[in-house]
Amino acid sequence: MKALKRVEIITGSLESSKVIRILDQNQINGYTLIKNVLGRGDKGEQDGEGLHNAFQNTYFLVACSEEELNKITEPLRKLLKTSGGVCLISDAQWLMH
Amino acid sequence: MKALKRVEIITGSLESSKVIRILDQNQINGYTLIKNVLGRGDKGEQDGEGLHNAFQNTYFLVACSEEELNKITEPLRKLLKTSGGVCLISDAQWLMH
Amino acid sequence: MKALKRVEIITGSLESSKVIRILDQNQINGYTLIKNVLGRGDKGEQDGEGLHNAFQNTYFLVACSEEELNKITEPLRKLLKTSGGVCLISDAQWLMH
Amino acid sequence: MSSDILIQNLLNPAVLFFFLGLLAVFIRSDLEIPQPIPKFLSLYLLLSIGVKGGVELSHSGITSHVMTTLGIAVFMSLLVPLYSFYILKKRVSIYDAGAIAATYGSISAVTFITATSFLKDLNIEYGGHMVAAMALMESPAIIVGVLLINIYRKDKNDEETSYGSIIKEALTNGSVVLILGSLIIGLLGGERTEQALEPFTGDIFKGMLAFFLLDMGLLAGKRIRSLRKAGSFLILFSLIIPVINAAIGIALCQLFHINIGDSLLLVVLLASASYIAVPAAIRITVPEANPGLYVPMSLAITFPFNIILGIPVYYHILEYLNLHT
Amino acid sequence: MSSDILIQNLLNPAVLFFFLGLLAVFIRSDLEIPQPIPKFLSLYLLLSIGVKGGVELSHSGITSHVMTTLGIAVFMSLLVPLYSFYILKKRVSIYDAGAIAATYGSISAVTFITATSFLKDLNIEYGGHMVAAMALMESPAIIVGVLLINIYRKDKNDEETSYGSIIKEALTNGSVVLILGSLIIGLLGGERTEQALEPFTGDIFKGMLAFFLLDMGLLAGKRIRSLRKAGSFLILFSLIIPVINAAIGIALCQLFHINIGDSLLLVVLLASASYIAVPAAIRITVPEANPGLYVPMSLAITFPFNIILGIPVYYHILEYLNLHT
Amino acid sequence: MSSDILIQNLLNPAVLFFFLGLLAVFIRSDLEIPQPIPKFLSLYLLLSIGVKGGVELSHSGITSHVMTTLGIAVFMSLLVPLYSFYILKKRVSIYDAGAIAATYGSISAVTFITATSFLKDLNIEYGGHMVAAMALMESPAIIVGVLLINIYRKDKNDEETSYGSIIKEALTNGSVVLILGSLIIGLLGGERTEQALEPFTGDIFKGMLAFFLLDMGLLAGKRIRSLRKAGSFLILFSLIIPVINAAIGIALCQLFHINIGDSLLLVVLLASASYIAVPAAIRITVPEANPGLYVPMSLAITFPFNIILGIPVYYHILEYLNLHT
Ligand SMILES: Nc1ncnc2c1ncn2[C@@H]1O[C@H](COP(=O)(O)O)[C@@H](O)[C@H]1O
Ligand SMILES: Nc1ncnc2c1ncn2[C@@H]1O[C@H](COP(=O)(O)O)[C@@H](O)[C@H]1O
Ligand SMILES: Nc1ncnc2c1ncn2[C@@H]1O[C@H](COP(=O)(O)O)[C@@H](O)[C@H]1O
Ligand code: NA
Ligand code: NA
Ligand code: NA
Repeated sequence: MKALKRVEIITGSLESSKVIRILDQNQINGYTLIKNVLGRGDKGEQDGEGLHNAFQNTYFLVACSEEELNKITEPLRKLLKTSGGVCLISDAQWLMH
Repeated sequence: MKALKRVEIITGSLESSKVIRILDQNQINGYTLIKNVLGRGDKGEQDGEGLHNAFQNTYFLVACSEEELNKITEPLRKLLKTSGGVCLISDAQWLMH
Repeated sequence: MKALKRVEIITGSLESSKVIRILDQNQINGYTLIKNVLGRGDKGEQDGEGLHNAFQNTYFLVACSEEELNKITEPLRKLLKTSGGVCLISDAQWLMH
Repeated sequence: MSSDILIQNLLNPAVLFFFLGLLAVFIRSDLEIPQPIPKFLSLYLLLSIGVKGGVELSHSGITSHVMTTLGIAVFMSLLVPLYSFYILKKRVSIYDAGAIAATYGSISAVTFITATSFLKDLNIEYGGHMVAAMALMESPAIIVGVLLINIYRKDKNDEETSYGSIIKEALTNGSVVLILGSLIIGLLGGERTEQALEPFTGDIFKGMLAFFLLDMGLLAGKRIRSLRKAGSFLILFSLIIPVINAAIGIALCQLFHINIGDSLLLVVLLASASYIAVPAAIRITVPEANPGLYVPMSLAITFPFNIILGIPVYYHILEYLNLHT
Repeated sequence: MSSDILIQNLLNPAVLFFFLGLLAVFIRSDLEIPQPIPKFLSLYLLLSIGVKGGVELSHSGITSHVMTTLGIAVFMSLLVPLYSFYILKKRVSIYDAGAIAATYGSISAVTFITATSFLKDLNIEYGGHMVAAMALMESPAIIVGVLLINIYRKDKNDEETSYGSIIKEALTNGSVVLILGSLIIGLLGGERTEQALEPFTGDIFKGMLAFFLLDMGLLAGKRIRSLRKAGSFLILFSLIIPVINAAIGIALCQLFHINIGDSLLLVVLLASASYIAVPAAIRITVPEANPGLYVPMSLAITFPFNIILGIPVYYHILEYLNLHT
Repeated sequence: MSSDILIQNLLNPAVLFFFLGLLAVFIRSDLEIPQPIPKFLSLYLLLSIGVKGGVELSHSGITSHVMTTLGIAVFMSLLVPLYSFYILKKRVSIYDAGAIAATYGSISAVTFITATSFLKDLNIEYGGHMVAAMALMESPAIIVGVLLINIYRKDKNDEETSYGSIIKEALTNGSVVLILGSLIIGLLGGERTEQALEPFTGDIFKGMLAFFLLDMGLLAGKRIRSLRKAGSFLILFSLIIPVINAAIGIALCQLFHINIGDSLLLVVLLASASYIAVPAAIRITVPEANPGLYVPMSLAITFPFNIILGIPVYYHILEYLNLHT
């Protein structure tokens, strides 16, 4: 087992490529994402209705080391500030294989 | 960063509006939800088969303060008791923006 | 509330039945799963494109006791080693009902 | 002649695609029709059958024959769950008895639609009001089932089951709304609507039905596995109760001189069991009932039984009676 | 005659299915058409209307009449957001004013398609280039809206809004690409393409449209609830601005002697408001604007207004003017 | 004449929609056909082609000509991966060599279907057994590929690869089951099935194919980006091996006097490469192979090459040979 950070990012579907770009730029190779995620926040309801994914979120799960996390917090903060969304950070163990 | 509670609720799709009602009644504005979630529990398998979403779950993720959590635990407990489902609570940091 | 382990497993969709088999063999009855999950890891990108679910992941969330976890770590490790995927373990409280 | 019709029904592409679905599950193929495609196909079938029924009804008008048929339909959808419940109560829990009773009192739209397609192959007409009969039979049994459970349960709930909400639920059920809505649209538009929509609701209908039955076969195949838990009493019940319901239906149709097309459809509605509306409603209102029983019973036994054997056999009996009476 | 056409339009199955969708929401039915089925239906409609337009255009060729019509279309899609913005600016924030202006300057493909189906019922021809007009009118208003916001906003952004990226976004918008692409495919293939694709893009078209409008009704019904927040000024705006735009459109069509089929479609494009392309673009470029305003305005008021009342009324006026001038 | 056929093929709406998809990716449009719509379209195409083949076969019967053709098909699907493997082994890893060999030994159903549509445009008949040939060619190459890898790999696995499970997997593959199942349904039902399903499986077929090829264009466009990693050897391989396979196919067809319709389809099957069944099977059985190589090779090079150039060129050569021998 290895201790690491479990980073969850929820942001509008249209911004999801920007999250990936931040990960790429910081050489974070591993991540998981779920599309068609709904929710509600400061910017109102994302109810998935309509014919465009503008009203849907994407959920990201990134398991990374604390150093990696430190590299992405600032760019993520900036992104979330302009485009909305949230980022939660918690601790986890990685089952080595 | 701000410490808060990360609440996960998994319940039948047909009960999802009840979860939202509990959040609303307690002025918890932010939440995320994922539809078409499958699983197995005491009430058997939710395999998503068939033509009705009665056999699917909805997954909720709510990041809230400890006080907010305290307000919803009782109503949630009551809901889960009658309709089934689970609720997990863990700690997380909120990336302020 | 009851303290327990929150196990997350992300693996290729085609391997998801193997994860369920491991849970079954260890009498772990409760789990949640999300299909059509995308991501990137050592085995490259799972972008969900194409006409087969070979390029998609499945996400599992299993809340179980520490003893239950101990029973499945070895088989999970073996599975992830051959088929790829990740397993994250964290702590959580179970809202009793 | 009976065996002719039986074989012809077996060679119906829709029935064959159902078998293909079953087969795919048995050989553990990874063939699947991912959601929401089956849902799309089923919405299409309901919409199409509704519009066709409405257009038909705009030709025939609402006669006393129509009212009689609708009356029998609703009456039977109240009666069937009643006697089913008392048969079941001796062997299974009150909750399961009520849930299964509701399942068999309600109807299967796909069985009905397969029967309309069977009639079309034989060039036999049926009245548009039969579609209304189907919609009207969807919900009453749910209310009867829940009512019976509440009468017999020991631990009367603190919070009384709200019948208002069950009735509301039953009436605003998506498929009921779609069928009745499409029926009224067909009724209002008449010939003009028929012409406009025929290529969509008519021409490609059989193909869409065949495609959908492929999915039904896959679904039924998966549910067969969970039948082990049901036990032989419930398996027998799922085979015999449709026959009993059909027999009563045939008798009533003879009594009221209903024509053969409408008779077959009414009998099929009685013999069929719900696996969409009822499970959805019961899962909320009676969470104590085990969906591992009532879903596979209707989907993996009664449904295949009706579309493979039931429809041609009921038809043959009706034809025989019509010739000899 | 006007009321005749109005009633005939109301009995159009597509319009009736729209009402059914609305009704289902009001009685709180659980009827739903799950994603991505609506998306599939809308791609189908765009592809079909594109191919038809292209085939039509391959017959008529690109005449000066075509160029005039396209010119009016683009001109109006720049003008409408301009005056809309100045009307709105007095009552709502700069951001909402720009977003709503863009919404009404752009177009609704479904309204356009419903109008083509209305014309077909009356056996009135329209030019294939009208499909191109629709595609050309989708994006300019977005650029005008964002431009106006940037001129009037106080807190000039650090990072200047990149117009390049907005224009690129507008031109590579999925529905614009699909409509124009299908149009060119129809144009290149001509008669041969028509024959090959007609059963798909033509015969089942009305049925697919009716099915899609059922979903639009469900969607509009859900959005009506959020109209409370909009306030009476914006609700009135959503009813009056289409009429104003239509009136200007009618005048221009008379001035340039455009035939009645093309006129109706142009007027409908002007009167209609976007609820797909614009919300998507504005949500990224102007996150400050409230989608709780511009989406329900176009979807829950202007869209139903146009398909129920607007189309037959605009048509009646055009017909009256054609007879009396 | 060759260039005539080439141009006619390029103006085929299905091919043009493929280009539209490619174009949309290149201009970075957000056009997308969301899952599971492409999956629905592909199931529809397989079902339709299967039923048509079966009906056709019910007319022609299973002659010695049929058996010869099926024999060549299966023989070649064992031979192609063999020589492909030895060509590839010199340049890429054993795993990638085996995976790519399996890819090219197997077939692409969409390429086959596009070729049947090409033949239909020329009013040239083909035998229903060619659909069976397609189904039979889907899996053998996978088994050969895995076998070759296991012979040459150094680190012999602890747990021997279970050939039983690979063969089972290959035979119960969803698309094989659907094609063969539909074929048998068509064969059993004959004329009657054709009539019932024709509007669905026949009339709208070309439109559904065009729609599906739009998605294939989007998919191929996205995969082209990852071709950089493949290197020029593999890119050349993806262009040359289809031509070699086609040449062998043409020779065999001449040798066995197979008619031009069946010949073209057989040649196209040989020249085409799998991007559904093989990647799915290989991803589990040979996780060491890089899907970033074998998927884009077949999808982004060989597939477009065949539908744009291959089909008309193979046809022209066959026609030329038929005239001059
Ligand atoms: N407190 C919260 N807990 C969980 N998810 C949240 C929370 N707040 C916002 N979200 C998610 O983040 C998305 C964007 O948030 P916002 O930018 O605040 O509108 C919402 O649509 C939700 O899906
Ligand atoms: N131990 C568990 N871990 C994760 N998810 C669970 C667990 N138990 C139940 N669930 C989820 O909660 C749903 C309802 O649970 P139940 O009411 O116990 O049937 C199941 O279908 C699962 O999706
Ligand atoms: N560091 C990570 N954080 C989150 N998810 C990951 C990570 N690494 C891999 N994954 C997920 O696990 C899947 C399989 O990983 P792999 O076997 O490494 O390719 C990927 O497609 C991702 O969805
Ligand atoms: Na019944
Ligand atoms: Na407009
Ligand atoms: Na091949």
